[in-house]
Amino acid sequence: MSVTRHLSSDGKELTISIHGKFDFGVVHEFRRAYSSLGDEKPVVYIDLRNTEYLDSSALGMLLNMRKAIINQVESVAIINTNPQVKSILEISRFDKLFKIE
Amino acid sequence: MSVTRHLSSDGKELTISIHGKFDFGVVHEFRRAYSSLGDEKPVVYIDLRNTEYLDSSALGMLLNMRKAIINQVESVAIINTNPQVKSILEISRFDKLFKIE
Amino acid sequence: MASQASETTPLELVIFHDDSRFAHDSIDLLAGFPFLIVKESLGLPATIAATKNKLKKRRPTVIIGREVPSQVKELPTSSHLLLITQAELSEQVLNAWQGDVLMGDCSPAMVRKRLSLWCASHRVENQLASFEESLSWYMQRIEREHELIEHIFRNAMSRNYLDYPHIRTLLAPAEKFNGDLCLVAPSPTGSLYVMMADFTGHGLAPATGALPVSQAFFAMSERNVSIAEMVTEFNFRLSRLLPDNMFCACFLMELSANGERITYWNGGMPPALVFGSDGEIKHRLTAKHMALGIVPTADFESDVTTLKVGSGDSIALYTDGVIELLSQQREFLGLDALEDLLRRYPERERFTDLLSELEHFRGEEPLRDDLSLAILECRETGLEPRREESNRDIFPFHFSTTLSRRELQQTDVVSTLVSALGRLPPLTAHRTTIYLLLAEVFNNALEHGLLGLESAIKAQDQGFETYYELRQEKLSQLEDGQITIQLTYFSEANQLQFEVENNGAAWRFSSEAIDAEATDDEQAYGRGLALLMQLADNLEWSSDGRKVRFRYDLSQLG
Amino acid sequence: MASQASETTPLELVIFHDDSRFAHDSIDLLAGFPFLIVKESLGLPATIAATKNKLKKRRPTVIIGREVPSQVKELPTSSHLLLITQAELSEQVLNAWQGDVLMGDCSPAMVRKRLSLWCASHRVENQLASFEESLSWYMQRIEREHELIEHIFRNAMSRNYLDYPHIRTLLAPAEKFNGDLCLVAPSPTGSLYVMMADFTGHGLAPATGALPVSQAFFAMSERNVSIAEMVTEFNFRLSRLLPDNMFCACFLMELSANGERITYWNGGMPPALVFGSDGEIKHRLTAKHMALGIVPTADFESDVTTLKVGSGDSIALYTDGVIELLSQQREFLGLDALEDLLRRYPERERFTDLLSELEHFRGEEPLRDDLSLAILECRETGLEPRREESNRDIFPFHFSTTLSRRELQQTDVVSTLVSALGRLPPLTAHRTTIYLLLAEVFNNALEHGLLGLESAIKAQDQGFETYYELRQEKLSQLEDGQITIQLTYFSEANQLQFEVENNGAAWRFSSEAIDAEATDDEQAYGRGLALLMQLADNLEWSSDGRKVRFRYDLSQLG
Repeated sequence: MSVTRHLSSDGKELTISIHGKFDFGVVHEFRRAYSSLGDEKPVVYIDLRNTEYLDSSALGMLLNMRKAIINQVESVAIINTNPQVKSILEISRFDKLFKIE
Repeated sequence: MSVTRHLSSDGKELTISIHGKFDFGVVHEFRRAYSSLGDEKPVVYIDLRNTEYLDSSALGMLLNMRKAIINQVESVAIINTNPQVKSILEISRFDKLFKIE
Repeated sequence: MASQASETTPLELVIFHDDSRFAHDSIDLLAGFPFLIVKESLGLPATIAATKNKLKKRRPTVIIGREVPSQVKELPTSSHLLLITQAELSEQVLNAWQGDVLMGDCSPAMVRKRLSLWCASHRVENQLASFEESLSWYMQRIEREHELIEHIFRNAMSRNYLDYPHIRTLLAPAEKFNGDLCLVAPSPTGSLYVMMADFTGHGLAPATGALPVSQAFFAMSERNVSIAEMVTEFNFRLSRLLPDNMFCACFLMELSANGERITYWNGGMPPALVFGSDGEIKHRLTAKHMALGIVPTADFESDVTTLKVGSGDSIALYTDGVIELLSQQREFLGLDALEDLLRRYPERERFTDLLSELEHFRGEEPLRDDLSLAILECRETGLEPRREESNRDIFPFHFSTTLSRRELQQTDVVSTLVSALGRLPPLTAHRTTIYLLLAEVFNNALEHGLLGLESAIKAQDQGFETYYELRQEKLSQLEDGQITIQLTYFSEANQLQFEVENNGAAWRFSSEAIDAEATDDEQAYGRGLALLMQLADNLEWSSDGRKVRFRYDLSQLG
Repeated sequence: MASQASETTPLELVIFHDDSRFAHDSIDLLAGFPFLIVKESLGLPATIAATKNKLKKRRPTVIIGREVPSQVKELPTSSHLLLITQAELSEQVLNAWQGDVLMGDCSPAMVRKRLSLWCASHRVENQLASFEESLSWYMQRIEREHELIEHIFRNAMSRNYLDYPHIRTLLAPAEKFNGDLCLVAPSPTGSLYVMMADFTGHGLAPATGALPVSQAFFAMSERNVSIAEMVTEFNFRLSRLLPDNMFCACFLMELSANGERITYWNGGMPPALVFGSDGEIKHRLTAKHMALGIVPTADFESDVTTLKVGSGDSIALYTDGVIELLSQQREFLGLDALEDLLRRYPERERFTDLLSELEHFRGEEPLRDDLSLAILECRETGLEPRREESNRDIFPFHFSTTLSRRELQQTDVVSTLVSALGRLPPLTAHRTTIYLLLAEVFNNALEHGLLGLESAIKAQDQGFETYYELRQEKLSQLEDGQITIQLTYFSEANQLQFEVENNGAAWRFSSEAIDAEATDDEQAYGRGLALLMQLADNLEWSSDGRKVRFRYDLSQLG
């Protein structure tokens, strides 16, 4: 249960949350979380409020996700990042590809 | 407040509790805790339920206490020891001088 | 009448009489009625005082005299007294006498009639008295209950952040205490939680529910828990706590720190209204869920909705009580009228006008239901994200570990290390970054040095998964090889030095390759090295790429 | 009567009449009374059905006719009907007619009298009806409350360890729910907590108090919190929660794991009774404190009493309800009788006999108060002390730190190190011992090596204090010097190696001295070295006593 997904009932928002460690250990779970998007071109939120640790494979998985879904979604935002995670994402220039909050 | 003392209202039991670390840092507090014993020859309980760490100065302080008060009290017991503390006290042969629970 | 009398026990009478023939005949008559029992039959006392003393409160008493006994004029008011006399009663006596009367010249049927009516009224009065007693007991009890409930609510609310500068509230309980709950709390990341809830039932259910819910709300806000988890927890607590017929309608939302996003869950509450600075109603956030406390956890739907809001937008949260506000003409306010009010007074400064309009609408009509309204401005919250305190206790250290096959296979090395050493004072505030850096070089050493994996695999379709499956497989087959990790903290420089070495295959470090990877913003792998180059100082590879060493400056913000 | 009438609004009458001269005269008469208002005056309906339709429930109605209208016999029973007629009423009519009657031949004074009595009885009935309504509202409310309270108690009790094999309980609530609270929980060290509490007031106060108190009880039991701290916390919670006039009498105790010692706090409860296996009452543990929820935290007295108990002893805890149990002869059971029962049935197997006696004493008399009795045997609890799980994850490591003046002065070195490294898997279960060992050699290095202190000081009167004051002083004046600590874990051997070195004065290690010290059981200093020699393997000093190295075997029980 380290990756959870909620697609809103109108199909317009998909929220994916990662708990604890975000690394290759959740590679399948994470991919499954965005495997069905519905037909509504949802906004996708990656909620990192409960992510304490992440490594570069997490960055890779985020990019893979973006590549895989970018044409089927409205946008992708990474939300609820703690200050350290936020600065890591910015150093990785993820702010060019994702909206980061 | 790392050493607390309770003398029962009938003066027959004195309970001294040490919270956290039991070492020379509480030497004054500990001595104060047994400085007045009343006239009732109380049983003295040293309650170590909240003592996570102790060092050999704690052992010294216990012996000093015993020497100082043994004639004015009924007995001295060391109570609520966790398994590690208990084995330390036993290795130090404190079980010959104190009742240890 | 006989059948009526048999339903109740006969009335016990005390009789005072003047010992006349008329009196004895009357007594005989009374004794003959099945609904009466003559309990005592006494002579008339000589004085008023004596008569008064013998009269007991609410004891049915009959006074019989051929003439009207002189006492009756001054006897106390009581409908429990009946006067039977043969004499004509003067107007004066009739006005003065507070009890019932029965004239001696009545027919036996009429006597029976009068007596049975008198008995009935006597019974009603007794019942009234006992009801009065019960009622006052219940009312005292309810009063005590109110006190208790007030206490509880006061406690539950003590941490409430209603002083948040960008929220305006009207919280008007219908009774002494409130069945509504309006809670506000900041999160550690700078977002804001707002909850508007409405418990069914009177004082007790809200009171017992409010305590655990508000405690959970404030505790979870501090831990930055998601809206979905919060409502799930509330529902769990309330399902256990509240009987089946009680529940709690709830609107729970989080406003992101930048003020641009609302995440909400609405269970059984009227639609929250998002409106622009011009008063335009932009969204009606209607309930998609049942109220809290009804659905068992297994069936509970915690899914939330997220909404972009514009700068200048506001959101109005409110309970039923607002739109069901009654006017003096006994008309409901209604949703349309509320929207109209928001359209007319969208500005922060006009909130008081809006309240006056509600006040005016209600007129003198009392509040039927608790009424709560909160208007939150959707703007940057201005709440400082909480940073972990950076403890600059000086503590130089060197840590090294050499991990062999078994350890590499069985232990989650990076987590274990970071969660232990992360407690040493200089590192606490940098745990996340230290984890990232250590994971990067450790995984490099393991995957490339010992397991001989090629990053290029990741570039294939499904490459990530393939890569990590391969990693798993190769790791379990690893025969030998070791990785040495050394972490050294230099307190003067406030730098943490990482040194990771493996005894596996050589690895060619090419800074051009890294540059190339790093400039391709969308390449999914190789980002770790790029990050390393940006975060690390003095990065150097040696031993044919088997050993890497760099420093990380802890003076930068955690 | 006039004054009475002015106190209440006049009664509005509806009149049905036969349009006779008598009727009109009567109406005029009625209209003249200030306590009556003729609201409607209607002709007599032609049929019974029509009459019935026009009669409204509880509306005072007068029927006037020169003759008795044929309808009256079949009109519904109602004391709200008054018949005024000039005709003689037959016995048959009088028996059938359920309302009041007024004969046409009465004097005006008598008419006034009858009418005012009729009005009064009408008012009483109306009041009765409205009281009845209120009562049923309150009763429904109370019933809902009961449901809620039951729920809450069921939740509060769900973790209760009433199945503990050496306790027998009788928990008999007087009403559907219980104002008593009997809680049992094991502690992690194998001792047992028992709480017997009795809330004042009815359902609500216990219910709202029971939830937080029982939650705190179970949570604190798990953390092995002392009785004194527990009651302080309970009192804090209840003081905030309960209004001033409500409180909670409480007996809280802990039975030590070996079953030989009871620690208790009694606030406002009847004396708990310690009795031997022969039934002899050995101790009466009377209340020394006020009940919980009364005294503010600052004035709260948390002092507990400790008591030695013998093997075979038992302790009886109970609430007021037991000794205030009423017999059918309406006599209290009393403390003496309870003691007598314990004397007669001290054995575990006779508990049911004891209960039968109580049952027999009470007979058919209903319970007036909740009644709770628990008898706990004072014997080894048999509860396993919880050991920290010894995690044998393999994790070889080497940690070293070199501490100079500033670090030595500012940091609590040993605590900081042990709390960080103590989280590495192999060390977790051994934190306390590791602390002791490291503290010993670190303090040796600091005090003897760098600060030049002599242990002999400790042997003086007040030597300990002097020594540590000196230590403090010298440490703050330290100009240079450093201590290096190295901790190395060897996973194969499961041993932790300590190595501590200082660059200060030489120190002569004399094993004879240590032996001498160690054999003097009562010497207050030097014990550390003796302990070290017993716990450590391969203990060796080098560099003129400036360096010590030893290993500690983690395979022994933590």
